Amino acid sequence: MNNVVQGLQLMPISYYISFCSILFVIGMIGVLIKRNALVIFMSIELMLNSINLLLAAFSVYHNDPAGQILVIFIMVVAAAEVAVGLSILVVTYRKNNSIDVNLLNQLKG
Amino acid sequence: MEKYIFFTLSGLAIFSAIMVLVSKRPVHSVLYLILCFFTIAGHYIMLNAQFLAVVHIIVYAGAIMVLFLFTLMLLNLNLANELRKSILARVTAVIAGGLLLVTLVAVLKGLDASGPIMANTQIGMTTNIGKVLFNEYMFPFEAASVLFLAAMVGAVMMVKKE
Amino acid sequence: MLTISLILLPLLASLILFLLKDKKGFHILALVASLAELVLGIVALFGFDKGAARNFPFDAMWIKSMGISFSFGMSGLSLLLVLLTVFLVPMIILTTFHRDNKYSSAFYGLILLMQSALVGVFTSSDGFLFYIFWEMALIPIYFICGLWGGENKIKITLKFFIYTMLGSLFMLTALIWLYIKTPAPHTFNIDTMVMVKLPLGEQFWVFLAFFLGFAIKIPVFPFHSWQPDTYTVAPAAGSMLLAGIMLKMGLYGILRFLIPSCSFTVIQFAPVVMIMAITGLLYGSVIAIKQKEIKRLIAYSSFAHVGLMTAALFALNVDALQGTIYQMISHGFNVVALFFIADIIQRRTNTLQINELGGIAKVAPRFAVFFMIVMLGSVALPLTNGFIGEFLMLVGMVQYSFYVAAIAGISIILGAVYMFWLYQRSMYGETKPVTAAFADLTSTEMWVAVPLIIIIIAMGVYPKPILEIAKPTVESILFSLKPLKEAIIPVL
Amino acid sequence: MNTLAALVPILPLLSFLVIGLNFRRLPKPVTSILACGSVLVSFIFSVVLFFHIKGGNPTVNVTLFEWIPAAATSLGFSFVVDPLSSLMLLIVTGVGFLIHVYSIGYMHDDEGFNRFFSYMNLFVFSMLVLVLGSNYLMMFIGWEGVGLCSYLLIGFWFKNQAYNNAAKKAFIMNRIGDLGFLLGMFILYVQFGSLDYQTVFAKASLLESGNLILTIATMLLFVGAIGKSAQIPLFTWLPDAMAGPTPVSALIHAATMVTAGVYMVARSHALYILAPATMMVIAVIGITTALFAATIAIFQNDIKKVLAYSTVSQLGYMFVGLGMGAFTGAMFHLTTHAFFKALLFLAAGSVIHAMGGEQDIRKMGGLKKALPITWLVFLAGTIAISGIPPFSGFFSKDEILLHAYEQNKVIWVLGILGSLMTAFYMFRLFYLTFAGMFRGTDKQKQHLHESPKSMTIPLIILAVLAVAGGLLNIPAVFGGSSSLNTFLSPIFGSGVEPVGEVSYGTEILLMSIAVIGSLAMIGFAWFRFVKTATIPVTDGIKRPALSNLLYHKYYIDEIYQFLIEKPVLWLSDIMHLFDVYVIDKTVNFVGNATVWLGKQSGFLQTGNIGFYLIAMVLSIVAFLVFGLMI
Repeated sequence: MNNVVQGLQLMPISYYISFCSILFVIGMIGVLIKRNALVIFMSIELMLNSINLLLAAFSVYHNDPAGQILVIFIMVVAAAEVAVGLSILVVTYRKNNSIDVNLLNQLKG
Repeated sequence: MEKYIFFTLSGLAIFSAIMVLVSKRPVHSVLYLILCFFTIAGHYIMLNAQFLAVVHIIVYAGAIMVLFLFTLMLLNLNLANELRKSILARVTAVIAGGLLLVTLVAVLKGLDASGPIMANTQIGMTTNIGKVLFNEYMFPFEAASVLFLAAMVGAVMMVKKE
Repeated sequence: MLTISLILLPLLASLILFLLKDKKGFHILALVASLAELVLGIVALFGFDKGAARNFPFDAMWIKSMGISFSFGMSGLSLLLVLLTVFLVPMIILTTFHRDNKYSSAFYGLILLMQSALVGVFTSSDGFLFYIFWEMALIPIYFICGLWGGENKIKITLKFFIYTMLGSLFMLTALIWLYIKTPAPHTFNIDTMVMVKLPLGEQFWVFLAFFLGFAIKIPVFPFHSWQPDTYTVAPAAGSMLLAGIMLKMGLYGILRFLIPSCSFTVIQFAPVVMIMAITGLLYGSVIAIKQKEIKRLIAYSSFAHVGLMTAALFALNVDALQGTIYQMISHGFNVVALFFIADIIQRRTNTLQINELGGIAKVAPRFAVFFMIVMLGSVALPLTNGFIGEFLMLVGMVQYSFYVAAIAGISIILGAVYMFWLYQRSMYGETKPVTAAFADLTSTEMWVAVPLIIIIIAMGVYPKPILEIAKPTVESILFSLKPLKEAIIPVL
Repeated sequence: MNTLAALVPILPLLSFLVIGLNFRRLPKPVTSILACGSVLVSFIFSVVLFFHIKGGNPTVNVTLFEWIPAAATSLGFSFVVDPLSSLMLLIVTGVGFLIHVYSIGYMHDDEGFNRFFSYMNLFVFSMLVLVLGSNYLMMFIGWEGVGLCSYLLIGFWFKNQAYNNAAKKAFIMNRIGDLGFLLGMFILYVQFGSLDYQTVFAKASLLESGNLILTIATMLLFVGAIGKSAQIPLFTWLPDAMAGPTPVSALIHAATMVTAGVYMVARSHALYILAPATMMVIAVIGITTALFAATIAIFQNDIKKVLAYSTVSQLGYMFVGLGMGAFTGAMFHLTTHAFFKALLFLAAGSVIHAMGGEQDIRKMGGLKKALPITWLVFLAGTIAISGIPPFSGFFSKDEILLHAYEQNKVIWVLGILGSLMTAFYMFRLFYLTFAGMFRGTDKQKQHLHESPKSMTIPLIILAVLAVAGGLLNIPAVFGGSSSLNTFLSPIFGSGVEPVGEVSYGTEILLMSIAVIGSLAMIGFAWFRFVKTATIPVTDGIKRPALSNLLYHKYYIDEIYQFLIEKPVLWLSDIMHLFDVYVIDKTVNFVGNATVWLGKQSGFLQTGNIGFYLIAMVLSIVAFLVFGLMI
């Protein structure tokens, strides 16, 4: 599997940029639109992934492994975040029997 | 030839991302998201970042999505009554998204997009990643493990019923 | 070395008093401590030689990197103000010695703490230290007024606190600006800070910041709204401290910082400040005429006197400054005496409304004589301390410009109007039921009244020694102005 | 000789302190001996000083100590005794002593006896300081000290609020005058760098006549004199000052204090000569006050008020003399006036004493039999004041009129008119009180008794002085040596004495006009009040317009009330409201504004998560766009 892409030509970086931006924006719109906490989480995951992809692309592009290392760490953080996020979701569900985000408005100015 | 692969993968990813938002039932959106993750893994492979691709599939598609499904099924959230935000909220969200997209692209366009280099860069390979990970980034790696521990304890504590 | 002990003694005493927690006899301890301080003050007076610019110097490096030194030293002016503080505080403490005295040991602790802060302000020769003592003086008076004050004391004391704090912040900015402008190894030493030659633009802003800080403290016309309320709400001892010594800090600040550092802008803006001060003077006197309540009337009259002092300060000639310094001291004694009288009236008739009083002279002749002499002092009748200050100030202002002095002179008439009106309504006329049982001065009160009378008359008859001490400081302050002054000051 | 000069003012001060400090315990006889004794000793010293000066010795200068070290010079606490001040010394201590003796009897049954004498001694001390002071600052000390004592003594019976108001009014009006005096003093200080008479006069003489600064300074000093000597416009306090006990009115408001203004102008004659404009102003104000007060006096019904207005008018005459440059004439009139006016006041006092406090002349009449001595001395005083020869009033007033005649005919005519009116209202007063039928109540009738010895002796001495006062300065026309002139000449030096120019003939003619006029007026008064025994109308009944106006003193008090007091009080209210509502409110507004601002920004925290997210996204977009912009 080591050089399956032996002869492949790398796409110019601007493609990756636009693609990842689109993905990121879709994720963000998902967060803004959805009222269902679960889907919001998923959109956040999507946003994170688009960032990871772009990072990987830049890392390959600048021939510097740091990018990919960072992706790994982002994945770590994402995993931890999902774990805690879902448990919060479970608790809110238990409290007001729904995971509608609009109900969580007690912290008012 | 690579162009076609890239575009199909991108198209598929965007389609599935949109479907995640549009789909009525949460289960569908989870499945579409998993599909999207696979396309992203494809991209990794294109970039010859093989270690990342594998880890990506295991961590995201495997672990996180399973967690989502698990929560979904456990709390029986798979109910159809789609909670709708007001039209105004959604329109502003889309406009905001669009604006952000435009600005992101405009900002990043300024980069010196030098020409493509040969695909077979080796940095993505597992051995290389491993070497770097355990040399310069030893401390963050250990910190990450502590982070995981904290997250696990947190998750358990939060959900435990007295 | 003496200055340090002058500051530490009351500090120590106040700490002891705080810890005493109302055990028996704390009054006596407070009195003894303030008397000891008085003795120290007198020692300083005799040890003082007019020649040296800085007497009893004490220097110790404090924060080396910032160039802040823990240094003290007394000029003629600061000696006089320290003496004023040292003389007044024992009297203020004595005024609280009466049967129904509800003050706790913390009250006396606060007074002594304030005394040490005030002495600190007058003697510190380091800008940073000056600011610390300046703020330190504010805290005890806040608690004194806040805890033992009259009705809605919290609101008024808070307003006073924030207002003065705002002022001192401006002052701090100016201090820091000067600090930065001092030559390379920046130092907070006042004499070097003041020597800095600021370009005109900067000098204006530094002037504005300093003036705002001091104007709020003194107070000068537009910034006086805190003063009448605070003086009325504060307990007797509180208003004595406030009016007697605290407002001198503002005037001292002007003399010590404002005039030497931004001398050109001071000369340039002297007319503006004079107009403000004189409006305040007339404004305060006119309002005082119709006041219904004694303490508020005294507050406005003190505001008017202070207006005249600030105006004279900006006349920038030897007579005016000598007069202001002298008036600072005599006003200190007069205002403390007036508040003491108001306190006596309040304690005996528990009302301060003037129209409820009447015919006290018949029942308490000794009190009437004491009130008469104090009133004459504050109305500046010749052979009382008020006259010397007023005369010298007006002479100085005439040298600056005749018309300003003429307008300021009107205050003498207005002063006589409201003071005699107050005296007549409270002392003469029919004895009302309220004032029928007005007991004459008790022995403890005599211990305060007699020294005050002696001081008022003595300062009126023989002012030479005090003026001699003040002269070198005045000369040194005006020395730096001499070249600038020829070009600008309009005469007559 | 110096210690003597220093002792003269110190003695009354000492006796003031002794009496003042333990006025509760001192028995009455001790206080009276102490008080009168101190004034008597001062009088003796003054006489000694007088002969010392008369003997041709130079002035006596005493500097007690250096008072205020001002920048230009150091102002000393020093006395000077020269002919002018020694004359005043004699008057103050002499007449003062007599009045002190008189008031022992008068105040005998008043419980504030000790307090009264302590104030009187303080007054004598301040007056002596005023007269003896060798610089304007010393004069100012006396000036204000005298004002304070007049406040204390007018408001002596402080139970009655009306008396207190009168006292306060007197003090404040004096204070207005003092402000003028102070400002004049400042100009002299700034201009000549010192306040000592010698240095100031020496430097002033270098300046040319009519010099602006000098005119302003002299004008301001004259404002001080107006305040103190109750000239227009600051004269309304004197009639109200009659609220004090009668010896007070005699001492302060007839003999000594009110003459301070005249003394001041006489003392600084060197300045006034160089300011002809001020001299004219003094003359004009003097003559108007003289006439103005005389007209009011005609219709007054209170015995002391009539005398008060006559004092104001006689002071007017003195100022006319000063205005005309007849400094010796003015001082001479001052001296004679002190004698007969003190006499008249004390006599009125004994009448009031006899009538049990009644002061309204409409309720008196026919007291000749009951009070023979008072009648006699009152008659002597009235004749003296009306200017009938050989009494003292004639000589002094005539000298002033003579100078007036030479300088300005109009003023002379007005002067004659004034002296006619003086004769009329004085004799009107005399006839109403002593002639005709007794109009008082029966109780008063029994109570009528001649005053005790201690009161009548001073009256007799004063009467003798009033009669013989003229000998002091008999003009050349009667072969007199005008001794006062020669005595005061070292002070007034060349002075302005153009006597020679008017021939003896015209001088005699002028005098005769004045005398005949006065006699005619006396006859008219006799006819009106004795022959037809008309009694002035009681208050209730409507009076003809003119006399009503005059009776109510041209409504001057009401006008002042309206013009000055009301606006000041109104202004005070406005200022107070302004202070409370504008300045206080702005400061509170600043405080509240910050609180309000805090509240407003609260609406951002809606609690709706979606809103937060959008806000975040928009702000990121804004940042990026902003980044692009730069």
